[in-house]
Amino acid sequence: MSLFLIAALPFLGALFPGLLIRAGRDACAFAAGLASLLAFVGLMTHAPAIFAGEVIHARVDWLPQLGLSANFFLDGLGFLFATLILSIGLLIILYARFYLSRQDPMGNFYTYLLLFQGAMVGIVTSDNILLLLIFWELTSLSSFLLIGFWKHLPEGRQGARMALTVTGMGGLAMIAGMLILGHIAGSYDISVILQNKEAIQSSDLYLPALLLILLGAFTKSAQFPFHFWLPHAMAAPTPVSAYLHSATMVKAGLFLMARLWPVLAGTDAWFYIVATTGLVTMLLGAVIALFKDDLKALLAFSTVSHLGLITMLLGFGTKAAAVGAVFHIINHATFKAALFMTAGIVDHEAHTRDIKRLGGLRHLMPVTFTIALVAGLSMAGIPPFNGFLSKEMMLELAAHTDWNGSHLLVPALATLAALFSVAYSFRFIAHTFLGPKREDYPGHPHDPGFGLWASPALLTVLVVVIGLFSGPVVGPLVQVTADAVTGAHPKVYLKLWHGFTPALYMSAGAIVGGLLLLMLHRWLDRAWNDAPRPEAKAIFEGIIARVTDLARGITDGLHNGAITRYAAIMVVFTLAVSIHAYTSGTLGLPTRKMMEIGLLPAVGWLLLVVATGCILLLHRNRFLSLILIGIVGLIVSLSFNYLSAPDLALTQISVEVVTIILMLLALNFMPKDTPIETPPLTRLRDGGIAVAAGVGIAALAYAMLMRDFSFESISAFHAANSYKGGGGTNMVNVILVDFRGFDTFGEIIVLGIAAMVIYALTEAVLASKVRAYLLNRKPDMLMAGDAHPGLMVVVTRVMMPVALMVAAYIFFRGHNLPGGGFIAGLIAAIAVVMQYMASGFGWAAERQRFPYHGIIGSGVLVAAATGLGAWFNNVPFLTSDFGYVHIEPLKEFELATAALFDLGVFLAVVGAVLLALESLARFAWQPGIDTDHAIDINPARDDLAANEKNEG
Amino acid sequence: MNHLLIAPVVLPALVAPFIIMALRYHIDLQRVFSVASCVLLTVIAVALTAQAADGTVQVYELGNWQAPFGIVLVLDRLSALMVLLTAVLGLGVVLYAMGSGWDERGANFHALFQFQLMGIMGAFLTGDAFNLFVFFEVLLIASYGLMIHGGGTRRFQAGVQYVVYNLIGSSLFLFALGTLYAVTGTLNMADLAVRVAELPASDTAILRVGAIMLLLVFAIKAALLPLHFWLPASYANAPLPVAALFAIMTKVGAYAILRMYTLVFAPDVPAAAGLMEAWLLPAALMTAAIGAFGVLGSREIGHLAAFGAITSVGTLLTAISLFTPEAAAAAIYYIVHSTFTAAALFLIADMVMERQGGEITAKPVMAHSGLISALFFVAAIAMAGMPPLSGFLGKLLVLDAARDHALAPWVWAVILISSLVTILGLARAGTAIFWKSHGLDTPEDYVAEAPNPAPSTALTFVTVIGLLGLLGLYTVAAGPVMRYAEATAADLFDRRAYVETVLANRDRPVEDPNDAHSHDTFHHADHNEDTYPQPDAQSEESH
Amino acid sequence: MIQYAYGFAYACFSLALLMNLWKIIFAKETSDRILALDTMFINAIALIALYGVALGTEIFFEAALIMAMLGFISTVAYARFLLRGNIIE
Amino acid sequence: MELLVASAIGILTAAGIYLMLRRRTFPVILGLSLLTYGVNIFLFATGRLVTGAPPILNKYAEVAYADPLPQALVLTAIVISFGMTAVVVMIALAAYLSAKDDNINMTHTTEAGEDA
Amino acid sequence: MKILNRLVPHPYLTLMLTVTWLMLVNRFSLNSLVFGLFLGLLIPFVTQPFWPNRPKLSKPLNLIGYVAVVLWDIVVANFIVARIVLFMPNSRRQPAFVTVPLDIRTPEAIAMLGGTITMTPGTVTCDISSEGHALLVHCLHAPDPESEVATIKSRYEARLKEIFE
Amino acid sequence: MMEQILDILIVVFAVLGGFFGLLGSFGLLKLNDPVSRLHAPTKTSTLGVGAILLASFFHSWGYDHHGSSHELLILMFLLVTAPVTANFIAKVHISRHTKPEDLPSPGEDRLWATHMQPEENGDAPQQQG
Ligand code: NA
Ligand code: NA
Repeated sequence: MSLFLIAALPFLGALFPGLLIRAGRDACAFAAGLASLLAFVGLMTHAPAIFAGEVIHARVDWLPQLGLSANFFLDGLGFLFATLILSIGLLIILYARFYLSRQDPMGNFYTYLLLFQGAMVGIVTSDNILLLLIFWELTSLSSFLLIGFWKHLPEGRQGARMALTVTGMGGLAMIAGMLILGHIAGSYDISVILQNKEAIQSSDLYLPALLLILLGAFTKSAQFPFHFWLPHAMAAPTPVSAYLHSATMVKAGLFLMARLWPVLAGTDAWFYIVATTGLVTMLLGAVIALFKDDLKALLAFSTVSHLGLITMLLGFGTKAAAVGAVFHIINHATFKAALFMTAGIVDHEAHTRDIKRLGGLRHLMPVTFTIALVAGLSMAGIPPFNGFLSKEMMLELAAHTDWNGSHLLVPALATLAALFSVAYSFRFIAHTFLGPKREDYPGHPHDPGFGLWASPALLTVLVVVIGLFSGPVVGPLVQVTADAVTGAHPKVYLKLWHGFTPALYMSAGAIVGGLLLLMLHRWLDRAWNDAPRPEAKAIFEGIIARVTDLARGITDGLHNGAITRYAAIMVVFTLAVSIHAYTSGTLGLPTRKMMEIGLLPAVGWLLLVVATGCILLLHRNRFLSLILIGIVGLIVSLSFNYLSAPDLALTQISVEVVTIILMLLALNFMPKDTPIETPPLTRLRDGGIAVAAGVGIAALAYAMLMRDFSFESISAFHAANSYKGGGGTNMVNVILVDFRGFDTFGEIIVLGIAAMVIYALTEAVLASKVRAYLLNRKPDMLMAGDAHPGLMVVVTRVMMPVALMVAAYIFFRGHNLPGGGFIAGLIAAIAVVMQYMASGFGWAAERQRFPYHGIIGSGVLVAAATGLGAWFNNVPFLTSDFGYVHIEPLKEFELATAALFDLGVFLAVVGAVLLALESLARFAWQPGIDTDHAIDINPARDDLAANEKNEG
Repeated sequence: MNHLLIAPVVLPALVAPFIIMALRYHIDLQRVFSVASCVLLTVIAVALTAQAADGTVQVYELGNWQAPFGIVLVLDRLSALMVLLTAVLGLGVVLYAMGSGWDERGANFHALFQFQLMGIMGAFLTGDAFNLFVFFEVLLIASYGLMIHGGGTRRFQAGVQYVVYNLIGSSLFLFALGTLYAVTGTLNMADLAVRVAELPASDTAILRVGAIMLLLVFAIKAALLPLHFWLPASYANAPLPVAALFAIMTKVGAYAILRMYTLVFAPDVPAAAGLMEAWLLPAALMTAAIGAFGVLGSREIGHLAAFGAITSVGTLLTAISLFTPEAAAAAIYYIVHSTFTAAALFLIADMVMERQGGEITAKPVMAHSGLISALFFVAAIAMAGMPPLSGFLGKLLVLDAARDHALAPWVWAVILISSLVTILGLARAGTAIFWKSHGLDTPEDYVAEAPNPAPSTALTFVTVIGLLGLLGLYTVAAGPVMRYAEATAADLFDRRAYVETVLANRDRPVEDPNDAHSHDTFHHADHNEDTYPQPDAQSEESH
Repeated sequence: MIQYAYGFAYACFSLALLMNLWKIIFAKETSDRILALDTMFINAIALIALYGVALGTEIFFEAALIMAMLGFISTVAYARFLLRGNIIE
Repeated sequence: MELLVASAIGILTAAGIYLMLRRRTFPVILGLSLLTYGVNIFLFATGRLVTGAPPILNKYAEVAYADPLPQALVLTAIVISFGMTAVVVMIALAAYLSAKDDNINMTHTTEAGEDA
Repeated sequence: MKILNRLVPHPYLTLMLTVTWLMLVNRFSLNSLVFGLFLGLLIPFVTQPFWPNRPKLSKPLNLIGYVAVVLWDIVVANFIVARIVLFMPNSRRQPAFVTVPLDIRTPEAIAMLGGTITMTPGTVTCDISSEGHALLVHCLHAPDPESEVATIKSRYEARLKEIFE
Repeated sequence: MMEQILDILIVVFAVLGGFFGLLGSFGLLKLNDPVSRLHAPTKTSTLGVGAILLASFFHSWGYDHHGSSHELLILMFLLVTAPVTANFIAKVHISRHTKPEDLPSPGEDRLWATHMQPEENGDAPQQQG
């Protein structure tokens, strides 16, 4: 079976349980089991080749640009791990089917489990370290889901997050390490990397790469000081613990160290980091395990200890040690999985895992007891079980290991660890099963059905068989695995009896000491509990809480909702980088002569400056500042006229008026004064920022004004072709409707959108509770009588058609003279607004026949359609055309598509301005206002009414 | 002349006014037209991408005026990709908005939506700097409308801030464009490239100020620290489907930086040398870090998604600010990923928000909790850059591209640690919202329902699943996509093809459309001396 | 001679503008401010007309025309605001 | 003259920025208006300063014209900023009416619970 | 005839608008006239709803005479005001509000009278009474308010009454 | 001869215009009560700008050899709108600074329009609360 398929099968299988859950729990488990089984069978088809020393490859490119390929390979090491993962996985699937209760969402469980299984298979078969990273992180993610499976339990959520955080952190470090490693080796393919030991170990980057990769491996394999997450992961359902935390996930780190052993091991750095970490972890785990009362916690620390053991062996860097490591990986997987399942059974039956509440179960659960006994003795390293064999190897190797000149340190500590190991193993057996039967179990313990104990029983059989017949049973497997790990062919001796070696004495001492410790346990336990010691979980949570608080502090502190500060930061930042940009360039001398200052500009400047200054001083009086803004607008408009920009002057002043009307409409509902809120220092700071920015812009403007263009401006082309190609003499207008008509198209759309937004806002506000407020609102100022004075009404009636005439004039002349659709539109709109102001909203709105939305829409559509019309000539969008028409007796006149485009502009502007103003005016609209009469005081009407009354 | 080039701009520009003109009171028809427009846009975008994929640069001369004198649209690999991205995202968001009923909670949603798309499309396609400003404004003003869609006090307040901040940005844009024009005398990007490259040393000071101000404008859009402050409150208070659409807006800024600072102000151009090397990369890294901290520190799911968007922008800008072809390719790959991811996260946040409100805390179990949590999990993976989704690949690409940079250790450290912090934050939020709820004492059958019953819940799920599915596809197809990205990056750093194609016609003579009169500049004078179009001329009847 | 006359007129209207500004700033009554702004518009029209004459062009005619119309509208708007608060009702 | 224009731009910009840093929406909008004037004059000035030479083609005289392009750009900019101002005024009003408060700064209101 | 009325709601307005157009165009030509007439017809048609009641002019030709009188008075008014502003100390000036009772009734006529008062010597129309039967007029310097009222009534109101009613 | 007359007219109107323009604004400063201040700008400034426009009119007649109707148009605009402006500003003053008893009696009517209360001028009654 293809390696792709083997790696993919669990993932494919993960799809089914979730979908099949409606079909029942058995179908669910069956689907999961089938996927695992198929993958296992597929794996086994490669067994002959593996045992023959072959390596199987499967390659496909994924992201070759990065060197990431979906390359898989299977050698002894991969085969061993894949076998463990898939076979124990099968057992777990079976076990879980009976372990989980009806309330547990089993479909999800199997989905997560298979995702995890797939990720693990992926790790052990990857031939590309980037691909391996992907699977690596996937195990973190899927284990997060598995650990947090019981989401209602706080321990589950915390444990899951802790595991994810720690292993995720390691994974991220490993990303960096792997990228460095691949960079040194010139490839991310493991088979290539493994060929480059010299290059890697001589590189300057070897140590950082090693540290980063080991960080990943250690966190995953729960090595000191990252061991603390593993016990908290025990909040997971027991099948998860049995799978992830004995046989698979925690072994991923070991796998990685083994995988890269040929290129990373053998240096002093490797030895001191890996072996020492392993040694410390082994001892520490064993010690803590002895004092854990929770069965699963005990097993978890035991696992930590055994992982340390294997790590230490890998760290020794010798081939013999590698053999020992491989062997112990197998042994630990068998007995520890069995023990976890046993603990699960006890929990399941007795409804507690607390050793202090257990004991005497031997009588009630003989089968479980048998399994636990065998597996437990193996864990303790008691012959003839498999744990003994590999522990002997470890002790033997430790006995010959020299640590920085000290011959005794490693053997002594290893023996001590073994001693504790014996003690906690015996405690597990004795305090749970031995002793008198108790009356106060929370549940009614008895042996479970076959389904639940089958899996551990099978593993226990393996424990025994491997122990007794290690050579023939696992010898070849250990051999090919060791070959793969070491990249050589080390001698593999697997025997129960080695003779009277130092290891045997150490072992015996450990057993005796262990028994002694167990006897002293009650006394030691009290001492342990009284002794102050750092609580890893508290430290971790403290750090996380600290980081979270920091994050929250930074986030809230920076994003405090004060846009005034955001804006100040923006201005200061802009100023800073602009000064940097300016000072790092060069500025030539002025190339233009300064123009003389006439009376008019001087007066204009003075007006502008004084008005602006007054706005600053008096801005708290909002109405007054609007009047002052009116002055500024007027002066700016006059300046445009003076500086040869009549079109701009027209636009500026018309926009100005509409803006003022708009602001006045809004101000009606707002406070009329601005309070003083900022302290003087803040105002000083703001003033400083503003002055700095103003000086900067003024300097820039001055520098620019005093120098000519560096190249001829493209506007020379516009001047040359405005009449010939654009048919108009007003270059500005021709640019607007022709050369850069697309800008104008966008511009009218902006205006149309603005009106739509305002309309939508009005609707939203008037649909909210604000409406009631508006209806009941008392005017906050004196209301003079006669809202619609007759003089104004009459004048605006006369003015409106005239203003529209002017608009038409401006519109048609725009192409050749100042004007155009935009200004015409504003004037037309103002002509209508005049009616609103003079005769009242209700009166005017009632007489307005065209919906403003429609006017906007038609404007944009007319402009767009004019643009599209060009397509019929097979020329681009907005290509203009013009021609001259002669109709007797009239003189020839021009027809231009640009005028049609300008008509679109005109309509859009009229619609937009009116829609915006009308929307705003609706806020003030009170029901019941008379819409029949424009003029409030009209004696003619009163006379008429009086006459009618008299007649009637 | 390939009119397809302008279709992404014109199509929504026709649909939107049609909707407000004719369909204002017919939400069903609005939806039909809006979706049809988005589908059509997607088809057009696919066709355009296919056309651009071989590396040809196409130019569309609006008004038949050649560059640099008129405005041109330019289709190359990069703009095609961005157009496609926008179209697909737009389709997804409009479907979600319909499914969730958001489009009915205020006036003019679909018209604004189409205009928004038009603005974004135009910004990606235009080859003219001032036209870019215009399209920025189009997309901004449409976004103002969408942001406050549905109303509400907080939304209005955030809306004011959003608008004000961006108005300052627009002012800066004009200062920048003015400065550039004052020095170079041109607005066309390709022409700018030519002129800036030939700029005499005596003019560099002014030009550089313009160039840097322009960069800041784009940085505001892209939400680069310390110009990102507008984003969190705006996105979090906007209707979240709108925020999902806004996911593309930060990319407009990123795109503009990528375009202008490889084409015109590339670091190898003397006039632009040393402009931003000193601070852009650190700022980008800070952005990623602040975003990650924000994810961890968020109290509210909208903020969480918003800060997620910021951190991915940080990563993206980190890649861009390395200014190498490899890094640009990584950035291009990452753009698509981060857009879809941020959008999906916002949509999922909306699902949560609609059902149980925005705070990141345990609430009674909501409807569809399982499915939503699964979607959140996938989106979170993508956002944090965890395998197996494209975020991981994107991050690897960025890290890989940064390897030879002097600040490489910083880049690596910040990106990786930000990832970790993001993971922490997302895990924290996810467990609180989806898991902890199960720990609450609630009646067995209690299910918190959405306050606004949606017209079609299924459609919302289909949309989100579709977006995440696209992410999956994007991950699997990373190889071909990266080939495209690398080719795009190569185009960016070898700007000759772009410049030459755009300016190919600059010396084309101008024809008088009215041949009969073309022998004289002012033909009226031939007929009648005093009807010459001076102040007293007769052409006012040109209608 | 004509130029001197125009120059005189320029100076007068410029001075008038400054007086208007003075009034706007130092007036006690808001109605005076509005009146001064209205006068400013009128003076501005005169200046535009003078400028057009000085340059011998009628290009500024539209500006003067529109200023006449718009000055009126904005004055009414300001005054209406003071009268009723609401300028469209 | 250049000095006058440049300083006017600077003054308008400075005043605009100062007002934009105030805490109420209304002065901020006023500030934006002033800033817009500054921006528009700046953009206009990029064509350099010319008096008495409007960019209207003149058949009868060989005359120089003011640069029409910045004028067209400013026209577009004026129109756009008008639309923007209208929108911001309206949103500010809506915010004020909804919140009865025209402070432009937002303060945090939600304090979500901690996760266990 | 009805159709014509509908199409040309305000013939005087059309005339005025056409003239306005010609003044805007600033040069008479057939094209301008035709186009001006076209707009002069179009605009009243479009804006018809805003001016529902056609003001009736009994003697439109008298309007010309009236305008001439007013224009002359405006010129005179300014010299009077100039004298007061320049040479009369504020302490000696006797400003006063006066009430001008109205005989005219139509809003157009009242508006015209009000406008005339404002533009002519030393008087400004300030307000109208609550039923529209009197105007409040302010005099810049009115030692004899009654004579001011009499002048207004005889010189302007009488003529307007003839024209409009 | 004709040209000289035109020149004289131009000079006279330009000087008159300047004079009245200045006078209008000066009156605004000098006159000491608010309603009197209305007189100066509405009339005098309007005449001032009118004179300038006439100067311009004669200028184009004299130098461009055709009359210009533009100036007349602007003048008409000013003449029509000035009374409305004055009316409004006067109303502002009346409403803010006078009571009915400060003004002469409105004759047969009860009040001056500006002093009318909301109920009296056709507005909807103001709802309380
Ligand atoms: Na044209
Ligand atoms: Na124009």
